[in-house]
Amino acid sequence: MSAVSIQFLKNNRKDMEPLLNITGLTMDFGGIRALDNLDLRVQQGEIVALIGPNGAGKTTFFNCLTGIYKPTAGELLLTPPGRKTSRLNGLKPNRVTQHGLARTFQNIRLFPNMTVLENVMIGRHCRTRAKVLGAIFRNRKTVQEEKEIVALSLSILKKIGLYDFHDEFAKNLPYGAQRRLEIARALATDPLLLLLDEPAAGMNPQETHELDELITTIRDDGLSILLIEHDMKLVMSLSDYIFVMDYGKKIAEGDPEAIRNNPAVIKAYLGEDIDDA
Amino acid sequence: MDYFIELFFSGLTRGSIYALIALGYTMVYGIIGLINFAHGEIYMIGAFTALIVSTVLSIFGFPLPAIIILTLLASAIWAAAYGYTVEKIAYQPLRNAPRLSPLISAIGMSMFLQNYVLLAQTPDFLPFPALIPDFDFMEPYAATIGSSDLVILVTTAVVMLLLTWLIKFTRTGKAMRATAQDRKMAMLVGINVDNVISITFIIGSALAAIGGLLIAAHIGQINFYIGFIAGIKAFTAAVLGGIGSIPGAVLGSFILGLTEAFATGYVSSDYEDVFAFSLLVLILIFRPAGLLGKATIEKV
Amino acid sequence: MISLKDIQKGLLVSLWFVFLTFPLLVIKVNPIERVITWRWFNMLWIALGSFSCYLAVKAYKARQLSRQKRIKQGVIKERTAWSGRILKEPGIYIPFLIAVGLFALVFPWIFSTYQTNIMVTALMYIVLGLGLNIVVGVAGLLDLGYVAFYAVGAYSYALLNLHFGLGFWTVLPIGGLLAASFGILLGFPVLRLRGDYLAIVTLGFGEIIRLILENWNDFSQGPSGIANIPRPGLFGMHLSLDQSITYLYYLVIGMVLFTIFVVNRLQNSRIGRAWFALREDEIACQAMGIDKTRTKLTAFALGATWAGMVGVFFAAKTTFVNPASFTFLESAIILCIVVLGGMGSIIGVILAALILILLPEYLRAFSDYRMLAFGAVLVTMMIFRPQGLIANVRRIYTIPEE
Amino acid sequence: MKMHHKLLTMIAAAALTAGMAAGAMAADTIKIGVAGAHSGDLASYGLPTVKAAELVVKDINAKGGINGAKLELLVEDDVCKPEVATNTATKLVSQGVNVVIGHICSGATKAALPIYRDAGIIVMSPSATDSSLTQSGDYPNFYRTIAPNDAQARTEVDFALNTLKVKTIAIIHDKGDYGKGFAEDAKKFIEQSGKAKVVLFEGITPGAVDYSAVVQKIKRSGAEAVIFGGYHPEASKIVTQMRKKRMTTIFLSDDGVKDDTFIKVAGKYAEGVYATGPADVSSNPLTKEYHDKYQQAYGSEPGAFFDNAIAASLALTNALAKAGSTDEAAIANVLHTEDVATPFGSIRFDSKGDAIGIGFVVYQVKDGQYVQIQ
Repeated sequence: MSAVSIQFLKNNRKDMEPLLNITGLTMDFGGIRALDNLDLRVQQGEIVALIGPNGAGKTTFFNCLTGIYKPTAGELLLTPPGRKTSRLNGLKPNRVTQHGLARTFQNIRLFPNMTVLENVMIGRHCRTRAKVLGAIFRNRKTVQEEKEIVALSLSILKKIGLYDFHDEFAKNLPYGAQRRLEIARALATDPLLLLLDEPAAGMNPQETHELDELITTIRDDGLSILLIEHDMKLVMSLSDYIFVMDYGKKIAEGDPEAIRNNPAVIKAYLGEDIDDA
Repeated sequence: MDYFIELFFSGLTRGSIYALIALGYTMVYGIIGLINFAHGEIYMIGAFTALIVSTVLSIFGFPLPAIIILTLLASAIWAAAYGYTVEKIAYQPLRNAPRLSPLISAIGMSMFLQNYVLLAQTPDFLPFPALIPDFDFMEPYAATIGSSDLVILVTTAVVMLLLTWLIKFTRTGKAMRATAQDRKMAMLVGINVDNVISITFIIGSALAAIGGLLIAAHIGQINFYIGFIAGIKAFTAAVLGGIGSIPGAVLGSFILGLTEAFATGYVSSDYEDVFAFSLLVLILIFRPAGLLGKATIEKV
Repeated sequence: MISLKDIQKGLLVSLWFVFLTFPLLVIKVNPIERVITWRWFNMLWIALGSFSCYLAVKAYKARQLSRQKRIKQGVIKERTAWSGRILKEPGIYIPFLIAVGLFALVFPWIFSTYQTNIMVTALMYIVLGLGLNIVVGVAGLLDLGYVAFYAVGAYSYALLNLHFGLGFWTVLPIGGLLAASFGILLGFPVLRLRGDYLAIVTLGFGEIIRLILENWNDFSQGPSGIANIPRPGLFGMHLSLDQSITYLYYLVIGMVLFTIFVVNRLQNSRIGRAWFALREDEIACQAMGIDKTRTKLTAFALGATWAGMVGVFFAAKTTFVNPASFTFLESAIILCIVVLGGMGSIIGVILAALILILLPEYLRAFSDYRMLAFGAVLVTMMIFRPQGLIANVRRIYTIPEE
Repeated sequence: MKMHHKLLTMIAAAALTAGMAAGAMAADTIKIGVAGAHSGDLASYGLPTVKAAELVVKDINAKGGINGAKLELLVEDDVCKPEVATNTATKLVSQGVNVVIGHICSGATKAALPIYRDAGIIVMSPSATDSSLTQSGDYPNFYRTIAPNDAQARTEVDFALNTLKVKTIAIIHDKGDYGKGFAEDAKKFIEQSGKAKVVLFEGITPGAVDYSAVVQKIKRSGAEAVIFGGYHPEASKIVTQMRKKRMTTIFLSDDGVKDDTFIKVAGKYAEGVYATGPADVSSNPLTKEYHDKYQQAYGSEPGAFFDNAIAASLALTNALAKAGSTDEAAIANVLHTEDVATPFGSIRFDSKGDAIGIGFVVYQVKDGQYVQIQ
């Protein structure tokens, strides 16, 4: 995306119908308020980062958003371009994924004893139809569908750079490749919005650089991305917009420039490697 | 009213036995999250050891008080030894395995121990010596509550108090609670988690053995199979009260014992076990955390 | 490899076991006659047995360790299991399959009716194992009440035949469907439970079914059971015992083939992948858009269907059903087959069923030790070889040329 | 050979009875199958029968066999499980047995009988008491040397109504096939007689930790007598709990309780308990003879159903000898028409296969012993 259109987006953030619009999201765990009245928006085609110190509630936020936790209060609205708005609150995780949100996990959750290709093929599950009888009788429709699943999954693997490993068990991949495989698996669900939970964690600088490029490519394909990340360099270079959380509350939002200079953010991080960025 | 009171005591007796077994389930579950399927077998082994020891002692002509004390000690020691060994062999190697592996291992252990006793001893019911005499002072109440019922109730109460003291106030108890809360954290602060787990198994098994001894003396007969049903009932009780919670196990046991007694008394005992199993299924479906347990949220 | 320290420790271990087993194995009392039998030989056996077991385990572990070290250092490559290698070699397994097929075909003509009858039992357990394998092995749902569905199938044939005179072929699908409905009925509320709770609930359910059959006389004729259930007929011909067992044998062989075919296709389908994924990681599965409850329910119901159909076979083979045939132990035996064979592995399950059912039959002298061995198998497999005798081999997809 | 034979039968698809198989048997041995629980938790009910058959066969073979043919025992275990019993029966049939002593449990017997029936083999059980085995008419090849449940229930109910003259009866059973069958028959007879009321009919769970609730219930029902269907372990638990609660309710039970173990286990609480059982045969010379032989061979007292098994072995071998062949009809004819001396005295079999002359009498525990009172 060109610099001009990004500028346009930034100027018009408030006016456009956002892809994802979250208002008043609150989550209580037996008396402890993990998320407190959170508002957050993601526009179509944006890379949005969610940052904050450890324990700020970022992953909890993802879990609420993807239906793994049931939020105590709040509205989660998804408006795909040119289509009706749908509410995501209270939906089961699989329904959320069907609506077009796909995620990765902070502590990698691949299917370790399945091959790389199969891991990606699982991502196609919610976009395919074959039932038990189809599986037993292998009618033409099922066979065709199965072929398409394999082809599409392989093409995703190619894009992500894991094609050569497609017959390996997921557990045998190196760490960085596992993280990429999680992204590939999420992409296979045809998402509108990709939720990445610390994708660069544990990666070396080379891998992080490749990840940066990968995420940009994905965005250029028309997906929006919401990203939790601790690597400030990556966040600053990638993001169009940043939200900062601390103790379950949003403490700041803005473009990378604004966040870099926000005193509240600096205070929250206590001068933690913000200067590196 | 008399009938009600009679049934009430009958329920209490049952409940006490369930409680002694249920504690073992709940303690182990609290600490390593495992349904120790073989626990009912430990109870059975406790009863068998008691039978063997007391018969040998009485053949050798020991006086009754000595027999009682030695039998109690022996059955608790051996049951604890079995509990400890079972944990070391069947569960410890599986500490980091998928959740179902130790459960399958436990089922295997249960089958193994049952058949071990069957083969080593006998499949038939064996009469258990009358270790609990009929007290004279109980005579006026004999129609309502028997001497053995009284002994069971009192022993259970004493054991519960001791256990509460142990868990609340001793170092071991604190280590157990810490391990139950967060095993990794406990390890970090220098608690020897393996030891704590072993101690849990030892205590749970000894309690089950006391239960086994009491029930055998009360009902008068045992065989290798008594552990299975009693074990499942006690497990039901533990789940009812909230598995992992010690007061929960006791509460659940008394509720189960009393409902069984009243259901038999006022309805029918034909479906006694169906009733217990249905209760188990229903609690797990509608309130898996039980009465006193806390709902846990899986970390993602 | 075995150091002096190991031997010392081994001695301690054997001493511990001598102590442990002392009251139960050495002393045998008869409280009625007041007689004590001392069996000191048992003590000796235990001492020797536990000592050598300890050393064997020690040696095994040491070997594993050095092997892993060498794999890490890159000295040797991780070995694929022999079974996996054979399965990859069509030159080996195709002739083997043909041989097995031929053998199965002529079996009843070579061996006596009794052998055939035993084989029918073993084959039924293969089908049961494969059915439970869908539930436990593939989808990772520990079902301890599998026998309940088996009972549903058996009793549906017994009762439908008794009251309405329905024949084997009519009831076979009905039994399957009835069992499936029971599966769905039970599965719907319980499948959202965590794995170990699910195991206990299914165990409870299995017992409930058995107890109802035992108590509800008007419905099931109670513990005295239902007798005179007809064997499957062949176009209305009257078959002698030999013939009808031979006939049943071929029917069950057909059933086994059908099951293998279906299970194999299911495993390599969209649904099958979802089951495997569910076993691996439920949360990730849901995040990938898989409906957890529905997918589990499918597995559960399919497993139940197979149990139901084998139940019909059971009633037809035994010609008599009573609740005593459907105890928890039966579920445990089927579970044992799946665990020994290898979760999710079709060939493994077949092999395990043959071993576990045929071996005790031919080693009658040891039949007392059967259940003891089953228990030991469960524990040992979990500790030393959780993947089973023959680990499940993941399918390799052929890549379409673009 | 075997293959050829099988092909033939298959193609012919005509009813080739196993009489042919029997005819093909070598004439110098007669094979007697012994089937029952020989391992597992019910082995103690099945093993005495094996011993009994061995003793009888040893004697006959020592005297030169039957009509010149030696007897051979084929012992097969069915663990009292129906599904195993069919395998056992098939094995015995395919080994060409001529007659079978067994099975032990009613369920297993029911499952195995059709296989023997189709093969034309006569089966005689020393212990299967299920009434329908003989009365349903389904198994013309079945005989037994024990009285059926309903005969026992009849004896018990008659005694309770006519001798004890009780008006209210509680019936308790252990939910097993034996106990429940007996209890149901008893209930039926009491209701038919109209002389007394069944105030409680209930099953208990064997192996439960406590029976006091059900005991209280018996007490409240105001029953003058309890009829219990089941085995002695549960009976002694219930009697003990009743007496400990100072209840003096009359306790009647079945053959499963008429066992010295019951008295030893229940001790003083067993006093006064009634139980039905086969007539006391200890004075019968045959009984003495075989008990002595057993004592000599194994150094202990024989176990459950030993006398019945001796009777079955004697009756069958006698029939084989008198029939002069192993043909089913010939053996059956002898069984129905000729008396044979057994520990129970002279018996023969009625048209249904029940032994005439083996009935039940009532015993009572007096001074630590079962004493026949009727």
